[in-house]
Amino acid sequence: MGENSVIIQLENIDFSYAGGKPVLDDLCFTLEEGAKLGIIGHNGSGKTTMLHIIMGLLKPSSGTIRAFGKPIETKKDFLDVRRKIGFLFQDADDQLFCPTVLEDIAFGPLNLGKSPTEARKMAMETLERLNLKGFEERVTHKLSGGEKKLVALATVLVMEPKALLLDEPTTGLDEDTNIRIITLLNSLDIGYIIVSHEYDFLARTTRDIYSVQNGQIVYDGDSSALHSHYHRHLMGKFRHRHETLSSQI
Amino acid sequence: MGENSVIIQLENIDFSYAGGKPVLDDLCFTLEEGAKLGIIGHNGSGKTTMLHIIMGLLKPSSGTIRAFGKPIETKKDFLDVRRKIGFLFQDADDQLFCPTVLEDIAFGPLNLGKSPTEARKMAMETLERLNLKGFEERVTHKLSGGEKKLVALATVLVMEPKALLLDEPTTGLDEDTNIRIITLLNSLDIGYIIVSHEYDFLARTTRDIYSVQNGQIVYDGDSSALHSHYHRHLMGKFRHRHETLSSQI
Amino acid sequence: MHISEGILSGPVLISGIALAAAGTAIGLKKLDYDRIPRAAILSAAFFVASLIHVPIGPSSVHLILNGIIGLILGWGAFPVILVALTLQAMLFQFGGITTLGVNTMIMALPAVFCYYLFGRLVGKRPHIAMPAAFACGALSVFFGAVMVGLALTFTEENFLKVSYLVVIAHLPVMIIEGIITAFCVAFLRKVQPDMLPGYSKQTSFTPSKETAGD
Amino acid sequence: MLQEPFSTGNSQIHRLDPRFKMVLATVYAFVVALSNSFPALIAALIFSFALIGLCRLGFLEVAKRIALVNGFIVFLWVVVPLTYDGQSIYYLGPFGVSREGVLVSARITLKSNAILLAFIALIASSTVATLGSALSRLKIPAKIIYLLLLNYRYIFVMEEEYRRLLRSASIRGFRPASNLHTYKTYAYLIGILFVKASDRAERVYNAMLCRGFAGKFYSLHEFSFSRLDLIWLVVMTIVIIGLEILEWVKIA
Repeated sequence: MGENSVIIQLENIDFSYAGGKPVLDDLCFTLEEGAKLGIIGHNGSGKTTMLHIIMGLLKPSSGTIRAFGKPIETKKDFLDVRRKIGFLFQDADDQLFCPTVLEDIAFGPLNLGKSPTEARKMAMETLERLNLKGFEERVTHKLSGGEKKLVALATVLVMEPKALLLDEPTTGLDEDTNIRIITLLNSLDIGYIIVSHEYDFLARTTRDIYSVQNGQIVYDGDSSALHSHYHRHLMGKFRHRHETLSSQI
Repeated sequence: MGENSVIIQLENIDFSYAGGKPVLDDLCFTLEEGAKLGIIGHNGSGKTTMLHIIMGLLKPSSGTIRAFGKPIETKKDFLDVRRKIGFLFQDADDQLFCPTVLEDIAFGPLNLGKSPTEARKMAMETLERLNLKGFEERVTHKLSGGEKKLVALATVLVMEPKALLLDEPTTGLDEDTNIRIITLLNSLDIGYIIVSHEYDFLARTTRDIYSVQNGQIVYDGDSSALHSHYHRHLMGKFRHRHETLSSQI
Repeated sequence: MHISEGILSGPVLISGIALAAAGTAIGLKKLDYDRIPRAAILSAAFFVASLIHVPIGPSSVHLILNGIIGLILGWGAFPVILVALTLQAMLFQFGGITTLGVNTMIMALPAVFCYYLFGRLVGKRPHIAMPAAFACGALSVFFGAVMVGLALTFTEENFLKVSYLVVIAHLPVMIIEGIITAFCVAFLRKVQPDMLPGYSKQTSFTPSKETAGD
Repeated sequence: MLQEPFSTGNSQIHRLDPRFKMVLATVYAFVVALSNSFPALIAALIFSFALIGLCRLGFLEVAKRIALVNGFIVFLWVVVPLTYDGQSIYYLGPFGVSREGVLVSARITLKSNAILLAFIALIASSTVATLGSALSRLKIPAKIIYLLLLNYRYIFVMEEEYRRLLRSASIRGFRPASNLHTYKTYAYLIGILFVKASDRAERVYNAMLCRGFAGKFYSLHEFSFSRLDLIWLVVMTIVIIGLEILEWVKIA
């Protein structure tokens, strides 16, 4: 782990919601540049909490967050992190609030200080890249669930992040959108962390899979070794599936 | 299928949202008394639409709805259906609109013409039945997501329905609440239709699983025969899992 | 925008109550039971939106939004604003019991007034709709400030200068409310035009509208 | 963000019948608002402080509310004494500080605070949920009450929705400043909030229909008027008569 290639590093993070039991307990985690990681666990296990802590949306009770080698402490540090790390919310409806798709995608670049013309150009390019050409004047609120998800992804990618955090990106989506997202993620040259309760999806998009157990991150194994992994859990949280990875994409 | 045991019967239902393509197309479906059915499909496939049509919240462009043997046509007919069939909404916040839990649960019985004393008694009994004793004076908006879902279920069960319709009952819930809901559903002696995009959950709560395909309901198979089912779909929509149902509850 | 307890005279308080009661009665008549949930939940959104603090120079102001609530709810603005003010009093102790009538009038009367003035224009072409929405947002705040001034001046003639200051202090808020209302209307026109008044009449002949009368 | 810090407590006042508390608070507020003599207003302020004391509320929270509401009062103190006609008792450069202006400001300060404190003690000591059902027993139109209760219920939901949207904006680098982009962004956030509210209203209405709602609301709550309420009725009657005497004596 070369110092310079580390994007995010969480050191001894503790977190609990007001009045609740600890969600994260002495959690340590590292995302290196270009690494594609999955985190599995059922709802309420603290996966989303971890992502929110990285983005500065939640404040850990103790521990250090480092991004790009520097400790992240002040509000300004987090502003900087947010410019460099893209975050895809679980619910696309939480992420989109402009009347049209174009405005929604141009919102980030405008905040980064781009001119309206530039922002528009970047937005159009991103749409094209995601095969969403022709969507620019569509009313965001009226898109289907799958379309909203893709547009939400576009609002993140347009900011040219150095890494992505994706929170349950496929819940309830139709198979077409699912496959589009998987293809897209596999073609990205930046690293990402995907949090999900769907093993299948993680296996198709990430290399290393972790799980959150008792507030800590545990390495579960290489995603291509899925099968052996499942057996360890047979009677417990996860169930047993046979999958031929190559047949699915 | 004896005539007298049929709770709901949809015959040749067509439906499309204003200006959209057909969501339901000549759909036929029957729920018999005590039957526990699952309907799987991604968001936007028309599952929820079907439930809304049964409850009279949406009007099909053509087709017949029968409940308890009678065709349901007038507003009054639907009032009657709504008294006898409980509907659990996807978002518990939509269903819990009173300031306190007790008021929320008593809302239905009061509408059925019960006196405040009776309604209160029924509400308390339902709370006890769902292991929610002590919740009566809790303020609705302060409940956790899982608690809200259980209270929402209580608001439906207190009306002593003859059947339940459940729309994505587990979305976003933590594992504990999930298990409580599964146990509860399995212990019910009334039938229900569960609409979900989670195969696991349906397999643990229903016997027969259907899917919505091209606006029609297609029988997918007995949920205990999941295995053989999955093989049919291997390269397509669903993936292959081994499950021992008994080990999961 | 509200007046605290203990400032206004008896006659002003009583007139406020009487007028607000009349406005609320009209509003409630137009809201049948089936539309109560809709008005209430829009009112909750209005309540939350009015807590937003918007930066202006080195300071910030919170939004009033009575213009947009007037556009969306028409006479329904009266009960909705009455209820929002009651909640504000209960939760934050802003306003109060004796001033509830006057404060409702201060916000709701301009809302309904601007609804009649601009309601039919916001559904028209953008170069009419946007300025109309701006004027609606700005003027509903301006009229509100004037109402505050009137309530003060009717209480005590010597409050006239205070009243001028109140109106002047609201000028920057007016501009911001105008801008926000204009963009908000632009948003609703694209996303959910049926929430705005006059939208369905969009296709009719626009110039002859005024002569047609009610 | 939205809390009801005064509603938890088990003091005598917390245990009073909420209907009774509301009537008391209203009558008291009007009596004080319409009083003008200093003895009456000072007595009222002392009594209001006593009410707060009996409620045993957190001092800091109460102080915060008082400070917030007194903003306008401070503005009055700055402006009124200088602009009010009357005998000047002091000169600030060319401006005379009027005696009448000072007296008016003092009266307003006393009234405002006396009513506010009583309001906190008598009204804010119940939750909105309780107050709503109490109002329904006070012949307030049912539509108003359901507007109030549903509004209250969904404030929390809408606030949560707003917070999530704002969070998404901030994650995309949004930093509020005094510019058109900021105002446009807030306008869009408010717009989508209204649209979401409208969508949700339809779902909530459907949920009500599914539970047998047929256009009429029923109330579940029963309140009882206890001996404690009776004692307080006597106390408050005496206080209000006392205030009226103080007011009257001055005029005579």
